[in-house]
Amino acid sequence: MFYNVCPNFSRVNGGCFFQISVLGYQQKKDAKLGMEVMNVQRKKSCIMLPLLAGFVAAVALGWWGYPKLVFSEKTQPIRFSHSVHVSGQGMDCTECHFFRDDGSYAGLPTTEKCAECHEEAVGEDPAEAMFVEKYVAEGKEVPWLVYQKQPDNVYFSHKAHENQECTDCHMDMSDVDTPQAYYHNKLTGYSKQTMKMWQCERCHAENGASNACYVCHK
Amino acid sequence: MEHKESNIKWGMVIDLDKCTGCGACMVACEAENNIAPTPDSSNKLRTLSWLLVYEMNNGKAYPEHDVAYLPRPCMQCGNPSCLHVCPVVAIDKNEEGGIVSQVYPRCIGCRYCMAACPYHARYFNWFDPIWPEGMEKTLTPNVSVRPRGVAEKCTFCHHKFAEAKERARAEGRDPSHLEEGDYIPACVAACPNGAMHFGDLNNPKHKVYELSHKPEAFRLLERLGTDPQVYYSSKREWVRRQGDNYLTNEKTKGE
Amino acid sequence: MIDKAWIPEGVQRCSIGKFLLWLTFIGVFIAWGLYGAFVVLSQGIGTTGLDNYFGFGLWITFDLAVIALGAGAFFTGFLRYILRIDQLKNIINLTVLVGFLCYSGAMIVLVLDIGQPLRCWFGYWHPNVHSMLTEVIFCITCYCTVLVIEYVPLILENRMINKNRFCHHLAHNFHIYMPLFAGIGTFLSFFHQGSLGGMYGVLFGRPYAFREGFFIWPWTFFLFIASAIASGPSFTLLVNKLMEALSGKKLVDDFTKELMAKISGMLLCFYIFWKIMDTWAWANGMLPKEGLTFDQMFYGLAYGKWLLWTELGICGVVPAIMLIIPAVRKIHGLMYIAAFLNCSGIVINRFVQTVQTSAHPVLPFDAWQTYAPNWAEWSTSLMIVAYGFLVMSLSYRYLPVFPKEKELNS
Amino acid sequence: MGLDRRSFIAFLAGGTGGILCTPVIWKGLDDISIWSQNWPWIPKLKYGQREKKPVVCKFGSDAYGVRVETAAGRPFVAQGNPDHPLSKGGICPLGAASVQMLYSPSRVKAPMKKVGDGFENISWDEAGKLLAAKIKAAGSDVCAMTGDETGTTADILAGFLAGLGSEACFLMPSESAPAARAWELLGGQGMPGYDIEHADLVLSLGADIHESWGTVVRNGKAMAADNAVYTYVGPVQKAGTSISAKTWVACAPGTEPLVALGIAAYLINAGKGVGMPGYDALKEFVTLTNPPSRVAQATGVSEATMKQLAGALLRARRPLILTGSEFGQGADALGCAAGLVLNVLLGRVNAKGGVTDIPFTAAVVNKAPDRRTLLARDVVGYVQDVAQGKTKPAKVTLVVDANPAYALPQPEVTAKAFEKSDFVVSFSSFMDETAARADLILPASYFIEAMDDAYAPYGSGQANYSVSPAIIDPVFDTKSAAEVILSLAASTGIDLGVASFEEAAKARAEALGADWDTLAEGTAWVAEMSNGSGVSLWNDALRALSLAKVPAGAMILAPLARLHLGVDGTPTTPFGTITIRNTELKKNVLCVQMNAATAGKLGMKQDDAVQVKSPAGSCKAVVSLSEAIMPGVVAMPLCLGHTVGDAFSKNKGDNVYKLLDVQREGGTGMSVFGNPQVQITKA
Repeated sequence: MFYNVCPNFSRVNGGCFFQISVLGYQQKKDAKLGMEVMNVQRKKSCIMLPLLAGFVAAVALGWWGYPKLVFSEKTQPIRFSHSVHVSGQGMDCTECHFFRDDGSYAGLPTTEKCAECHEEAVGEDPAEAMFVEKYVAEGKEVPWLVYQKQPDNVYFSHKAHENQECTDCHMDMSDVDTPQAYYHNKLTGYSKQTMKMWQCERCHAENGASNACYVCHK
Repeated sequence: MEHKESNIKWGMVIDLDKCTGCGACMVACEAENNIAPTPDSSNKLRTLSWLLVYEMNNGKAYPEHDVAYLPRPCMQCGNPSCLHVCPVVAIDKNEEGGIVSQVYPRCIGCRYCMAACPYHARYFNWFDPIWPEGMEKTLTPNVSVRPRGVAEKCTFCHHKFAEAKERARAEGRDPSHLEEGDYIPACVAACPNGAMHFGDLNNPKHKVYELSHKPEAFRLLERLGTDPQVYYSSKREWVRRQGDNYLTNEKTKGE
Repeated sequence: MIDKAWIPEGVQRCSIGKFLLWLTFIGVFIAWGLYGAFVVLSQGIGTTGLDNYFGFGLWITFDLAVIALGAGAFFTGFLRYILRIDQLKNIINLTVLVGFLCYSGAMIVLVLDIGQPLRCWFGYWHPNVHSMLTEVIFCITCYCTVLVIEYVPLILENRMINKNRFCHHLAHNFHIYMPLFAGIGTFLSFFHQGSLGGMYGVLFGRPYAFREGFFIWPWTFFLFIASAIASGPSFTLLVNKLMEALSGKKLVDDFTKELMAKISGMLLCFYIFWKIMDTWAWANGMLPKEGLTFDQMFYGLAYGKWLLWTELGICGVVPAIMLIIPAVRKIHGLMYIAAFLNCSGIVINRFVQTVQTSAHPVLPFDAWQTYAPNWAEWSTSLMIVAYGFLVMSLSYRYLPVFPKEKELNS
Repeated sequence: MGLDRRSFIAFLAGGTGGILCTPVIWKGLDDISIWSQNWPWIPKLKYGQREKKPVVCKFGSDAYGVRVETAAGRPFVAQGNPDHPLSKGGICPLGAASVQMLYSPSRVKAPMKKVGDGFENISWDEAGKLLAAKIKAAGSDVCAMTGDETGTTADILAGFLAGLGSEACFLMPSESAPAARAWELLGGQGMPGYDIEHADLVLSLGADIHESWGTVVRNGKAMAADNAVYTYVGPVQKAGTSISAKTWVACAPGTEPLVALGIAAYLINAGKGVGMPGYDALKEFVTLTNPPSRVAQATGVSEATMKQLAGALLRARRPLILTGSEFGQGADALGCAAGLVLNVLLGRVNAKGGVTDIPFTAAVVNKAPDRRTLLARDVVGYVQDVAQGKTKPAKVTLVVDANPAYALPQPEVTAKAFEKSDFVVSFSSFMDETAARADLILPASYFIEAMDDAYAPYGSGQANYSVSPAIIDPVFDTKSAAEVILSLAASTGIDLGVASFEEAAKARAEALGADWDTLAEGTAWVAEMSNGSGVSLWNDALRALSLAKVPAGAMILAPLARLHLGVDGTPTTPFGTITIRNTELKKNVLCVQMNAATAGKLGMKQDDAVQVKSPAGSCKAVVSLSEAIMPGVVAMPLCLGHTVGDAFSKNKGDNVYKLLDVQREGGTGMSVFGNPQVQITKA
């Protein structure tokens, strides 16, 4: 149906579409003009449709397909429930995420730290049992997926950002029961949430902090 | 974009009368900054040595002969010849101490900065770095590992500056006013002969201030206008004279 | 011949077999170059002869040289379309072609020369406006696009392609706007030829190259422009001569040739005068101020004074004089010799500016170092030359590059 | 209707337009460059809690304290230890690379047994049984060599051999043996100590305090304090000796100590030493038997210069004379004694900034001979005798923390001696020349992997003791040599009185009156200035000092010790290669340095390929002109030219130990070696 309309539609447009270029040509060959024009127009019959089709296809591919292609969805090795610890046990964030004496930031707790409570499983949650058996017993660290992971060439001092809200950069996990999916960029190895440089720079600029290279690069 | 004004000027003073050329600084630097070792270093034009110890002599025959060793880190010039030429802003001059940066993830490896630096302080990763199997486990967490194709250079161990500031914050001190000794680069710390000193050249309380103001203090190639933040000192006139280019009739600076 | 239909009307071309044989010969060099390129890109620039003292070597010299010699394109275009020296239409296509080859070739080499080709676009995204190299990156890429635009209509002129109405009219319209592109091209080229020189002039840490100058531009900025436009036309002449030799046909009329030679000569006079002035000022002003002497700038055979004297004298003053004397231009043998010397001079200049600058030990306790390119650099550079021959051959065979060829050979 | 060319092109055109309106290209470009910033094949960094752990480094210069920095327990770099008396924050070029050597390509990763020409891995069990069997079979016919001069491991080893009834337990050559002997000759109780920190004039007769003599790192720190003016007497100029505080006196190689005699003469003339024990004999010896004129002939140091030096010593408030070998070993005891005599003459014994008497430690291992006895044993002589058949070869040879097959003079002689021994065992952390020749390799844990200790390394000012805790588990299947020997002793029924190294170290601490806990934390114990009883000016053995005139036209070799190139037990480290100068090694050929005049005499010029021959052996080398070498002398760096090892140390130049010929010292009978005459011919 749409296709039937197409020729007329495109004849008009297709016609003027090439007006400019065709002009110079037509005057020379006035005798065959009509014939030529017809001919020209028939040739141009479906320019717009494929043009449009191509455009739409590409846009769809680019906005929907491409991300699917680049990012792989990963789940945390252990279904760690913040809510159980925070609202359940009433723990304070800093009990696990704390500053060391030298000012460096401990980030995620080590298995040793977790084992302080979870030497044996204390609940019924299979995830905990799995943690105890796979990591505490083995004395291995959990390969947590860090949503905000920065590459080696970035130096970040949590101490220097102490006055910021954690949630300015990190997701608020306090009442998350099942950790969100982690999107891993197959090419760069970055997490989808990894902060880009311009974000750091913007905040630094707004707060009058230096944006010199060596403030953040190493 | 306004910044906290800082008049710190990190600098080194190297006493060439004390340096014995033992090489501890070079090795310490290599270890601290994750520079991959090179099995065959016979071609010095291909090795990466952010800190290079030159051997110099007074050109006289025995017994008037004399030798000196000159450790050459990056001069962290006040007017860096490399800074202006970098096409992609991989280099900047830190306003907080004046350390000249080199950002590996930004560098495109055009090597224009190497052509610009008269001190040969800039190096290029001709190949990907390779550590003997297992030795990569001894990489420091301080300095990112550079891939092939990017330039690099001595950074005055700026990561130690960052750590010092963090420590100061942790101890409730003002990170912009560090004590002397809070921040010392690996080479200076390593030197067994007390030849290398480090501190704030603008701070009269720091040893380097006094040392850099002594008459025997000089800088390399001052006449080019690079305004280095690394000073050398020697009581020997011939050593100071080799610190810059002089016409035969010219007097050595400070004479 | 199976490709008869594609060959321009009324001109003779060698048999397809012979032509293919010629292409295979070229192909050998391209293959070798591609291998070299692969090694360099996959393993690193350590596979070349470059080192800590010579970050710039054959590749950069090659780039600067071809870009200078390719300047014939923009300057002839400038004379033809802006100053309306109509005579030049007989050779303008060739100059465009040469220009296109030189610039595209240079860019291929640059991709190999930078350590991180994947980041080449940083030059646009994170430009350092103070860097002469940024200026170079901008202008060269832009101008290369211009050259493509100038080259495309020539392709569209091909007999078969031109049968297609769309192409026909496109070509036509292109021709109409050509002066505009010529203008843009001229502007861009003036700048990057200059900034290429500026690249060295600004190196205040390198007494061999450093120059004072005007505003932000060191004298080398202007000298490079002058030397480029002086050698460009000469190079076009030589290329034309080469093609005539290879094809055994006369392709451009003598008058045009001599006109090009004359232009080249006049510009060379202008350049060499200032170049000598500059060298004098450098030796007697700049160097002493830095505590250095003229003699200290030269070393052994590799970086000896002979290079300078050859550049200024035999390849500078001599061809300049030869080219401005009409009588000499009339004797084509001499004219070509002069053109050749002219181009050689510029190549020497680009070489010493690039390599000797780094070879000179600025630290008094340091020693001279010497540099020799290795196979990886040679193969890839030769690949570019081969690439030039390839495109040249194809264009000559299938495109109406020389409007006068028909009448000159009838 | 089908899609004709035109509409296809249109489709593509549309597509291109569309793509431009999506992130594909832009994000793609960005991602690709980010990829290039994090290439998967580039090693990633590992983070974690940081700590600085004090240990003792015996890797390069004599044992001194360093701090190993760790992240999440993973060691990554060694730095000087400001709190350690022998480091004071400094570190030597080998120490700075010591942590990385943990993963050196030449580390021995498991016990290995020689099978044919190669090795095969075996279990510790098997190895233990095999060795125990061999030992049992050998009875008392066992010998041992160790380079661990300061540690309790040596006592355990010596005790074990004594238990077997063997006295053939040796320490590798060093400055200590001659010093101990010399000090004994003059009536000293223990070892001479040198309070360099407080001296205001340091006269070094041959002793290279910055590269090989004594506590190198501490020496440097002491000199850095600028308390003393420094004079070096030797054949090779040291850096910066044209400044007032430093002077160089060129002196024929190996004859430096004799200069002490000349100086003594002037000091005596100036009225020094009157009434001191042995005064008359000394006076007679240095003024009549060997007047300064003779000394001048023997050493090439003019009388005027000696007079000048004497004057300087007299003027100085706290002068100190150091005597030693130019490369840290092979020196003669009498020479050392001559140097010590000067200190006595100047009344510097037990004085601030002078020479102290550091007692030997009490034995903490049953049967173990005391250190003086150990030091008195002459490994070089023993090996020579075995090779020449003068001494019966041992059935079993144990080598602990040493590389005699490379680092004893004339390695091929050592090789011959080893061949004569039925079963050679190497307790080496690294595959070296000795390990390669061994029948059994029992890889020793590296210093940060096992507990170790060090008592008063030679050169120390006062007695000191430090313990080096293990800060990580062994990264390979290795064990502490001491522990292996202890269990071996147990299995062969020898009671050494200690069950573990830690016990032995604790006993040592107790004997010294040091607090174990502080020691275990890495804090060194330092004794008060020790007071030895009266030392005399003279011992008749000194009469044997030879003042042979330097034969005219002779070319004498001066071996150069350069820490950055390595030491006897340690080859050039992976991180050390960048420090090798092309005056030491040129295109992997060893450099023989000489001044232009000397070269002219030999008809040589820069970069000539040559063969350097001595009575002992010959080396390939290339001429490197240096005016820092006195005429008639050629200098060559030691510790290159390894034939076993990794890409960083192997086949770099030639081994100068091949040139060192061994002589027996008159008066003491000890082996001396170091400065042979050499012939140099174009190769």
